[in-house]
Amino acid sequence: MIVLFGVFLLSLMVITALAIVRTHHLFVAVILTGIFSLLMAANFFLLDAADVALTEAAIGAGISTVLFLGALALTGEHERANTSNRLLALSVVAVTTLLVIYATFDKPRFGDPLAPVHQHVAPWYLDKTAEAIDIPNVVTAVLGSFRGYDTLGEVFVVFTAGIGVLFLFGARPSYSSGAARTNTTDPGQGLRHYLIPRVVGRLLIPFIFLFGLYVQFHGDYGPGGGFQAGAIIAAAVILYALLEGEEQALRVLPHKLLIGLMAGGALLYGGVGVAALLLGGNFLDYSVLAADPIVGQHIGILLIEAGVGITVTGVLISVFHAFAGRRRY
Amino acid sequence: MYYAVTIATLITMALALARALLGPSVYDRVLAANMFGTKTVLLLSVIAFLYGRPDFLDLALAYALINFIGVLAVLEFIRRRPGTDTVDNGSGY
Amino acid sequence: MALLLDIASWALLSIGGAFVFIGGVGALRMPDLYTRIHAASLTDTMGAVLVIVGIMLQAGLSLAAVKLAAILLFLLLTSPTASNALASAALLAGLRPSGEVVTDEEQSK
Amino acid sequence: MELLGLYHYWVFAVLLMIGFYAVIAKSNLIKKLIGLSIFQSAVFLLYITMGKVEGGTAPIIQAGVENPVFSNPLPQVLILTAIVVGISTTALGLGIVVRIKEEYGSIEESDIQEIDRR
Repeated sequence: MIVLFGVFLLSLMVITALAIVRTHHLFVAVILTGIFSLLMAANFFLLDAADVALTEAAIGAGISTVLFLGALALTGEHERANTSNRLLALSVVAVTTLLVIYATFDKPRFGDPLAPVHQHVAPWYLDKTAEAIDIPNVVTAVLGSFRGYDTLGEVFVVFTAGIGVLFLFGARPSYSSGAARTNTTDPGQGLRHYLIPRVVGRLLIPFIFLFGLYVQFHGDYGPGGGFQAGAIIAAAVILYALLEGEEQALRVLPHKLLIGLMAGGALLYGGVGVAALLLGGNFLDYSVLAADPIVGQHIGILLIEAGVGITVTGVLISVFHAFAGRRRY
Repeated sequence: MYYAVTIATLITMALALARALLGPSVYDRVLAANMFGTKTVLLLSVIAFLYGRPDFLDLALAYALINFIGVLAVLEFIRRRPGTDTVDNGSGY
Repeated sequence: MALLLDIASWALLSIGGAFVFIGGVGALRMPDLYTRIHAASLTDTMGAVLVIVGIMLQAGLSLAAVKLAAILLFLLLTSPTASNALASAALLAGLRPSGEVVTDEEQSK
Repeated sequence: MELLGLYHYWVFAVLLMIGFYAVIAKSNLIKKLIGLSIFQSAVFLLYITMGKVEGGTAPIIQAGVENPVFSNPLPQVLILTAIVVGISTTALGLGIVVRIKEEYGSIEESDIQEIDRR
């Protein structure tokens, strides 16, 4: 029965994706992308990937819509109908689709426990987590400890992307010069004139922060961790910026601090690795951080998850300010 | 009975999606997206119990808290943009 | 007692499911934006309350019930706010209800 | 049921190609990025689908459950990080598009090529 629910949701996803590609109104496409992301998260949940679903929820519900809208505000929202080589593209796509579908017939059936994927390292991770790391969430254990290098790389990619956006736009928003601003439609003002959303939003922000911290520190026991928490906390700050205006948000969390967060989180992650090295272990081998190897693992995972959360928060907020603070040329 | 609620929610999601595709105004689409969000919250909470893993309610909680931001961002975007063509006349659809 | 709780929660769940479905149909079939908002908020408030309270009765006194209560609280805060903000934005942007509304003054003329 | 066993992969194929179509056929750069993110989501779906085990549950160990069956945690770890990396790189792409708009005055690929040829 649950498989059928999944099938239904997947069919809705295909319809949504077709609509996204067909519409020429980019604003509509962005709203539909939000729906697509909701469907994706529900599907991940049905496929037993609670952590992934939480990540998709944290990113897709707010931040990705906000970023796309920020870009649309700066570029324009209508796509020109362009049919120059549509037929060629359609035929390429049709042939490739058939090839990929043909290839799927060799794949193991959905949910097959004997599929090759489940034979190699995964059983080892599932067995050893309780013994070597002793936290209930195997995903966090693999993410933080078994595949710590991998995650370090991903954190640096996020950091680099954030730095890249700042390089493209300049670190300072263009409205911070303090030019004459009297009209209410000025970008820096936010939704100050909508009273009800403002009151409710302000009520909600502390709870979002609290929930973000819960996700950060509960990641060892349930779905959660630094990536999700970073996105949720960034969403809280973005909500604040939407309600009170970007300038007020920048006053609370200035640019220098955000850049410090971006670099600091990545450095904290790398620093834990170096500390393990100095204490006589391998790079990112947390067992040497305390007398008891399991306690060492716990400390290591706590620190690197904090590093991940800090970097992701810093990058997402900086990117938001970079888009929101730019004037349309 | 969880199954019945899940099916009702799924059908409602399909109806909301239809509204999002039909438009006709931007606001209809935003309304549909918001409705889709609350339906997802219900779906996730019901399925968490259907699976017998109530600790996964965190997901539904995340959506309940964060979904709001998308709607506000859209309103802010509409307020800021230069033209006032609020009715997109279902262009493309 | 357990049976009574079960019956109550099943009743709440099925009525909630019905509300959700009816609201969905309304959001699709109603003639203009404002009536659609009306139908959609039915699913967002009444449907959500009934379904979540129904699940809460199944969860009993546990952490899950507390989380469900939090979900319910946040849904009840955010979704009417979103509907209100949406309607006011649409009205300010000049989208008028489609029905012919005759005010009292016009009628008396 | 035999047919349903591959349905997830077919949806993956179709979504992948919908995204691919947007990238190759659409001239608008933002539309291309949206297509790219659909493409990306399709790949996420493939990984997570492969990780699912029939009758399994999410790989979070519960106290007091005997012989639990868990889905594969490894694809989940890879995709979890990939989602956050995906939004960061999409943001970078959007940044480049905004700069292109500022320099060229257009985000349609055909216009940009026209200007470059001059």
